Amino acid sequence: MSLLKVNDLKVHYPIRGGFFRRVVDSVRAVDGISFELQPGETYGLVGESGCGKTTSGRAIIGLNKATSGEMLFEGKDLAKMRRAERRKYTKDIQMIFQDPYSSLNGRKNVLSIIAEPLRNFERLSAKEELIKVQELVERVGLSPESIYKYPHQFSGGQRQRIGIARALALRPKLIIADEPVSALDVSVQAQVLNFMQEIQEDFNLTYLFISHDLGIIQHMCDRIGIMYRGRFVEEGTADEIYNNPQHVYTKRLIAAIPEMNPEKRFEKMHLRQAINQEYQKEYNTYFDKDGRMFDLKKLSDTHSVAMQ
Amino acid sequence: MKNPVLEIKDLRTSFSIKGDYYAAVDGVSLTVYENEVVAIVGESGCGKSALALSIMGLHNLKNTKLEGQVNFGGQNLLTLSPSKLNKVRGKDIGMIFQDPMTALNPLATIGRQIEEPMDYHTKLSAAEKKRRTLELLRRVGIKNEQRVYGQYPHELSGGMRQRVVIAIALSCDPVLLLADEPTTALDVTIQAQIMDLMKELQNQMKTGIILITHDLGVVAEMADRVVVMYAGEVVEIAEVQELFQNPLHPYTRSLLNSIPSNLEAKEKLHVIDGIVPSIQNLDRTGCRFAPRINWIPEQDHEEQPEMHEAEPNHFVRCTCYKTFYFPEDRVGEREYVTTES
Amino acid sequence: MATKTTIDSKQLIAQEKKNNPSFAKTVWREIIHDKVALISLCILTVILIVAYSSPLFIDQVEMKRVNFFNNWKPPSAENWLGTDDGGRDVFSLMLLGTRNSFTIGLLVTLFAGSIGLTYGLISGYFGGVVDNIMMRILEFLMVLPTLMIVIVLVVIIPNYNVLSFVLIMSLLYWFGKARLVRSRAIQERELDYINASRTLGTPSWKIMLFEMFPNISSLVIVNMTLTLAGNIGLETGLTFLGFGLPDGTPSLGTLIGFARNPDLVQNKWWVWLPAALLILVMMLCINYIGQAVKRASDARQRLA
Amino acid sequence: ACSGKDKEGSGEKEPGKEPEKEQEETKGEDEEEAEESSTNIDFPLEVSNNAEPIEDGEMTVGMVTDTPFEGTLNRVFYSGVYDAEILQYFDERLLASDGDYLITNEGAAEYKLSDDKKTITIKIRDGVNWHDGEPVKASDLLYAYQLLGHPDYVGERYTFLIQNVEGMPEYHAGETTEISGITVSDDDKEITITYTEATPSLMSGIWAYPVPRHYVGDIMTGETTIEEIESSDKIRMNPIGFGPYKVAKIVPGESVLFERNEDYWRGKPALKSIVLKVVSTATVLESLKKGDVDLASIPTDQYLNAKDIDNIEILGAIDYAYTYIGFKLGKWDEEKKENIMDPNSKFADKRVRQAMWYAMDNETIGKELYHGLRYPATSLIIPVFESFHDADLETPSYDPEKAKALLDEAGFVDVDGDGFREDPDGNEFVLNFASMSGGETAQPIAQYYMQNWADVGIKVQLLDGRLHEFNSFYDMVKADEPKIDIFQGAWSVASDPDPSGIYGRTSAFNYSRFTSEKNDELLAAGTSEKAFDPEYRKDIYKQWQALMADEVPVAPTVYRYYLTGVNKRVVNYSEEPGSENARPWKWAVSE
Amino acid sequence: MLKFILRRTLLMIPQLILLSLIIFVLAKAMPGDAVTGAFMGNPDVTPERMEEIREKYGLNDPWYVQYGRWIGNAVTGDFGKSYTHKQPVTTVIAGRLENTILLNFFVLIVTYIIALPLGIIAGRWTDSWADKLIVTYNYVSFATPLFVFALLMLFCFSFILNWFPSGGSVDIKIEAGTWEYIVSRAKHLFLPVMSTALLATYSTIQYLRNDIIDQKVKDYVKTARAKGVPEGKVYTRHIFRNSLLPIAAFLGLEITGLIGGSIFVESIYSYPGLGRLFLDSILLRDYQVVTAIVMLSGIAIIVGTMLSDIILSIVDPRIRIE
Ligand SMILES: Nc1ncnc2c1ncn2[C@@H]1O[C@H](COP(=O)(O)OP(=O)(O)OP(=O)(O)O)[C@@H](O)[C@H]1O
Ligand SMILES: Nc1ncnc2c1ncn2[C@@H]1O[C@H](COP(=O)(O)OP(=O)(O)OP(=O)(O)O)[C@@H](O)[C@H]1O
Ligand SMILES: [Mg+2]
Ligand SMILES: [Mg+2]
Repeated sequence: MSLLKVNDLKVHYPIRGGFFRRVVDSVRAVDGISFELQPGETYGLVGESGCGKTTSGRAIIGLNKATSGEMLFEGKDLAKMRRAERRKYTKDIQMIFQDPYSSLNGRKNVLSIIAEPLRNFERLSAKEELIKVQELVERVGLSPESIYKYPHQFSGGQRQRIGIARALALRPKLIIADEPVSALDVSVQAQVLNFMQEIQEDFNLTYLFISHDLGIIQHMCDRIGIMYRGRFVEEGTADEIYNNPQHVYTKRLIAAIPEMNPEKRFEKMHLRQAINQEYQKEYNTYFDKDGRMFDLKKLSDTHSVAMQ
Repeated sequence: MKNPVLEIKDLRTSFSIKGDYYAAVDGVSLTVYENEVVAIVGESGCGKSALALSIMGLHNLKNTKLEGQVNFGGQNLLTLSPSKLNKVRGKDIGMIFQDPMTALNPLATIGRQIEEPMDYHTKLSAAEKKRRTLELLRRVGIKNEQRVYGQYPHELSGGMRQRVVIAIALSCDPVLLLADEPTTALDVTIQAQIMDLMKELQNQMKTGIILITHDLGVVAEMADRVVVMYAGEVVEIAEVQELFQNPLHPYTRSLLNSIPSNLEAKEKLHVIDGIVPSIQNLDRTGCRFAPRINWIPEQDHEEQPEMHEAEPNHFVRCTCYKTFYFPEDRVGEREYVTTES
Repeated sequence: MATKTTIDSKQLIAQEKKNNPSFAKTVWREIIHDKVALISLCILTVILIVAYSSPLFIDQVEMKRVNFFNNWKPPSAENWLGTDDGGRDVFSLMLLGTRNSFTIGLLVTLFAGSIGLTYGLISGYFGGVVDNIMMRILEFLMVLPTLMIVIVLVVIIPNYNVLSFVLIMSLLYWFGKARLVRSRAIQERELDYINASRTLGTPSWKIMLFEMFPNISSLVIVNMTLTLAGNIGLETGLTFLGFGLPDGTPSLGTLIGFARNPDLVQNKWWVWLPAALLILVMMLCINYIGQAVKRASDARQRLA
Repeated sequence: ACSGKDKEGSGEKEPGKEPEKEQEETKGEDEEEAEESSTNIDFPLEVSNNAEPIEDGEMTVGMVTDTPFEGTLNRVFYSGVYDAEILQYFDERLLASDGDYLITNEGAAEYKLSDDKKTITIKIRDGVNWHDGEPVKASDLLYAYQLLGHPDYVGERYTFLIQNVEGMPEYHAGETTEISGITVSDDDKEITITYTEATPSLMSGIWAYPVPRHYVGDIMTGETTIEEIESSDKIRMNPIGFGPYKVAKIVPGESVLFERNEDYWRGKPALKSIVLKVVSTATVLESLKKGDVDLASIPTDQYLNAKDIDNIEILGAIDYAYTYIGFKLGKWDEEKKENIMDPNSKFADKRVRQAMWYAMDNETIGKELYHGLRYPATSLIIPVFESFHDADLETPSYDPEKAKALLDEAGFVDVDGDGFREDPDGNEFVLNFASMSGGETAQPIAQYYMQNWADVGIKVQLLDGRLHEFNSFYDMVKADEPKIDIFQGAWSVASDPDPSGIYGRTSAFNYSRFTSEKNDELLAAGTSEKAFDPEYRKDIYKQWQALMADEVPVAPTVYRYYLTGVNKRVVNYSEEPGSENARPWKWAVSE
Repeated sequence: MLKFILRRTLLMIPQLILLSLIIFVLAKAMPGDAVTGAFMGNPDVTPERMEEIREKYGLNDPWYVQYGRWIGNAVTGDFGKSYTHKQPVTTVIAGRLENTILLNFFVLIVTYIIALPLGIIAGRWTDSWADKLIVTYNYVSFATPLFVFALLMLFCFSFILNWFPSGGSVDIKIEAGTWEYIVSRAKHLFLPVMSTALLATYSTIQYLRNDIIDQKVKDYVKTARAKGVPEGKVYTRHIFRNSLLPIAAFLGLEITGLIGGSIFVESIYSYPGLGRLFLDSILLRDYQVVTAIVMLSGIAIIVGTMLSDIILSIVDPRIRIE
């Protein structure tokens, strides 16, 4: 059974306007996406800025209300749960945030930051709590005295590890990582990515990995969903997506990855131009007359694409 | 060899922190030639922006000390009077900033902002300025330029705004363009567009470009020559091909190895130990990268690291590059990381 | 710089604890580094200590005693600041008045501050409909002509005394604060540490109190210090209009209120001028301290 | 507040006694009284400048107030003091009055009283014309009565003397449109008014202000309504009268420009124009000093500074007011509409009241706090009423020992040794004292009295620990708020000495709720037909004053002076009631 | 835009109704009523007569009946009749309103004339002696009670120097409409306006200074410098413009403050305006007037805020009102 099954999830933000500030329209931030996460895998969600990646993640963890659709976590629909009920699943789903600077409360020391979930869910004595936090801190590779430091005393990578330690405190099954490294320098980025892979094995975690950097997604993920304007345009294994992209948008995205070989840079530029032309010419194959994506069509067991 | 446009000699930019001055740019020498794209790469905090702002004279002189020379058009920009400097800025040197969201005045129309440099550097009539502005807009790939001319920044998307910023920089036909992370704040696809645009413009206009970035991908796509900076110093300079094929300095090599797209999926990425020291905590003696490759014996470093021309036109600082290796077993080993900050 | 270490944790922990100055300590450091603020702090402390300890050396019953043979005496060795219309010692009145006025200012600041804070936090934290409704209410309240309503209330309140004065003022002077806090809370709400707490299952009230509040506390403290300065002078104007504190309650306002009478302004300066100057000095002191506090809360501006 | 600022004489003084809002407006006095009083300051009543007045002089008079005047410039409708002050320049009473505020035949009309003293006939002289040239008619006076008694009239001047006119109650109830007691002669110059009851109050209080019906419009014919008149520009912006000056221009709320009425019946007024303008209490002295205003009243608290101003002369007179301490002795019975004494009152023993009076040091208050501008009061009929005020009345004066003795005698002694006396049953004796706020001196005075009482062992505390605002103070006093034991009030007194309005059995304003047979008797006698004889009336009031001094339902505290600063260039100006120079038409300036 | 104004105006109605309800209830709750206020204890006005008058005024009805009557009339623009002035409230107020508006209008203008340059100077040359001076002035002006200051101004400029009249709004002897009339009005306005304005600059200077300091370090300023814009122009063309905008948004608040402030100066300078009328009406319990004035202030504030929003939306392209 899949750990999480998202079915036709929609999140619309209302736009108010007019005379009495009624809802006149809505931003279809997420407009009907479906995917499944198998235990232990890493699922990547890519797309350009504003395509609804964050919103999807936030809907799953409950920071946003889903407008419609199902989110079956171990078979139970998160969307339909009441607040109290949902709280039980808080332990199982955790999140790593994008900005290591704003995601830690600067007024609290590491101990209270990491202990926060423990205090919410487990009644531990101060001593037990300290031991547990210290274990976690060690696990994420920080020195024990760090627990009395404050976030501003850490580098971005270290902060991100503190965030991860906090997410791990309740031993979750699913971690939603929303652009966990995009605010970090390359070298630090590597540190965090490596570390995420390590703990995935140790804790048997499932990741929903959100990023706009295809390089990182490719490096981290087993399966990938490409999002565009709130919908999926293509879904498949990393290999399928990178080596055999079907949708013109996917192609465009992949072509946008900077070429690391300086000799090939003009080739790459021409490739981009070609894809752009294709995008223009064959627009109708990929989008309907309202400019919306078609529904996903299966190409193989793992690979589907939104085409007519 | 082509003509040099800009010559930086031993530039040292120091900031005053609690009364003491600390150099953020520490003795950088660099020449930019006509029609050449020089990329400056390095991790956050290594002094790239400080360097760019020093060239433009945009530091707040109350807490900044500038030493060395920045020669441009026969003048040392560092010693120029403000009014003379203003003649250069915006006319001969254009600058492109990182964040297009904040780099534009939110309360002025796009047209106004592009025309402004022309007010000070040309004697064009209003109509001519407008004509030129529209042309610039077209040139940076904005199609409905008439409309954009009268719009305000918030009405444009990030990519469009960055195009506008480029148009401003180009408005007086500069000889040199300074681009400080022009694509960092943008989406991948937009980044690609902007890169392509800059390449195209560079081809057309033959300006020299200093491209500051921390993204090696961008470097590979854009640069002719690459300057790698670490902790305020230049550690390596080479032609772009040479650098990617034959990186010498341990820092450059580590950097290249930590990029995911350079590796096979799920392979461990290389991690550079520690963090970039802040300018106050920086140990300014010996090889500055030494603390982060502490498995390399001390004697492999120079006491006073200097630039060596290891290959023709390929310069590298410190001798440690000669014996540097990646310790295979290091990956995955657990250790405590402490910071003195 | 990374170093592999085996650590003497206790020592390091102790050191860490020391290394991390609390907001109070940062403020202290800021003040020490700003001469004006330091002097201000000293002056204010002296004034307050003297004022608050004054009941120890002033016999209040004796002091309030009216003696018409001794009225309007100019400053002398006996009455440092002369006497008022009832022959009472202006200096003692001023000390007690400072005590009352400062207490009132402080209480109003605290009460109004807490109301505004709570309102703003709730509105900002929940956002959406809650925020919408609360803001509509606030907008309405901001439309009230406060001074006029205060005057009407003063007339109505049957048992008008210092406490009711403080309450009236507190009830009518929190709107601005609520708005300020709310706008910050809305910004703060978007930050991930709040989201993090929510995903960690922390209840809303806890998030507001223990996560959001500490982060906007410096804003609140800065704002409160600055309003404190204003609130000390709060009753002066009302006293002038005849709606100040009940007669017989010494306050700086009552003393300055003597300045209503032009004769006193010109010829009996000792009754009102010292009080006016004292208010000025206290307000300046608080303001300068406030500036230091403000700098402490904003790392960019810090001197220390 | 008090409306005693008319210079035209007592008759123009509005009938009415009002509680004073202690806001420092001090007024009038009589020379004779000044001598008798325990104060040593002596003010002239008349300016000393005897120089020849200049033709066509101009004068500026200051109205000292922090409040803009309301500008309802009609005798029937106005309510503010300052409107009354404006009115006196252009509007007059038909009957003049003398120093005793009694009507005389020197005015614009003459009167005759019938033998039964119930009918008065008023005949208007020839040549008395409204400012628009129309003659003043008897029917104009009738019109005033028609307005005052009209069912739609909601002003305060539908008073006892008006109600007392025959047929007035019927008219007021709207039953008829005729007032049977008033008839107008054919030539419209003579009016006869018949009263239901004869009362000597008539001699001072009769309404003799005509209203220019032709100008403001007639309500009887439906030409206009009371409401329209009240808000019409004809009484607000361009009012007319038949007084010495005409209103030339009004800047609402702040100033009025008067021009000489060449057609004034007494002759040509001396000044070409008068400017009357509002001057705030804060600026009055400076304005006088600078010569900005030639004439203005001086707030008591600025007296010492006023003394030093060279270019002015200070005139002073005793004010029509007194302050008092009232003792709550009973309750107002709403059913019976009369006052009922409570035998269990804390002050049932009059010795306690007397003792409290003895304990009060009014002398010091007057001398030290008011620089002698106030002095201890003795009787409830103030010295302004020369003939009725009993100057020889023996009343308690400051004597703490006497007070203690009286208290001891009454059985109030300190049994528990806390320094305060207990009542004869040994219970704690604490009095709640209500006093009004307003004015800087209110608080120290209240405090001082409490000290005085404490000195003789009576524990008094302020009601609610503070002073009360005017309205709530009187609300509580009027409602016999049980918490109140004693209160400090003030009465502003009108031109009629009759005290029954504030001390009578059926008077709601008898706040101390004191009643006695003797009191009823005396008060009735004071207004009986017999009392038209001044000697009789004087004797009755002497007895009454003695009664009150003995019973002490209220203890009068101080009488006051009010001061007027007059520029030394002013001539022919007097504060003396009834005097020729008290009339604005005589005022002039020299140089 | 029109729609916006319409919407705001409609929103104003419930606000005003609520405000009127509150103020009406409060006014009613004051001890005493118009009758006690006017005839309090005049012994010639018997209690029966007072009852009669109360009945005529309708003061004996329950408050909600009175309120209903009042609001019913208010909708038609009839705010009832003042008890003390014996005139329609609208007439009473209209007379004073002109004065108060004139006073506050000039106060507003002078405040800005003083505050804007000072704020700009302080913001541009932070930490210079000029800045320190301005900041000190700002604190002092914040700390000085208006009435004390107004009195001192009066002493200096009217009494000692004799430059300005000490009270009133115009010299009565001067014909309306002439040049002298205008001069006279100006002279009479000068002191009240200056004393209010000099102290009212506080918030504007404070805001402007802080905002300029903030704007200085913004990226777009760097862009401007990089364009070669001379330093002076960087300030005038970019920073000041952007900092001055939000000042417009303070208009509404500024108005609130002024309404309070005019009570003080009006009484010190014997200037017949609304503030004084309000106080007097409270003392006399002329609650028709009290209510109307509070309502008017409420409207002024609402309109002020609306105006701010509109101005802001015109000058700030980021805020657009459809
Ligand atoms: N609170 C909100 N109210 C209205 N619209 C919103 C809100 N949050 C997000 N949106 C809109 O929803 C869309 C999807 O936003 P989302 O943040 O999910 O994108 P994203 O893919 O995460 O982008 P990025 O890469 O920039 O983080 C965007 O168009 C955004 O403008
Ligand atoms: N005004 C300043 N005052 C003090 N220190 C400064 C100032 N500006 C920069 N620094 C310091 O100088 C160093 C170099 O900064 P710089 O902005 O040049 O880095 P960068 O390489 O551009 O980094 P990034 O990639 O983050 O833009 C940093 O350590 C920074 O903290
Ligand atoms: Mg996102
Ligand atoms: Mg940078």
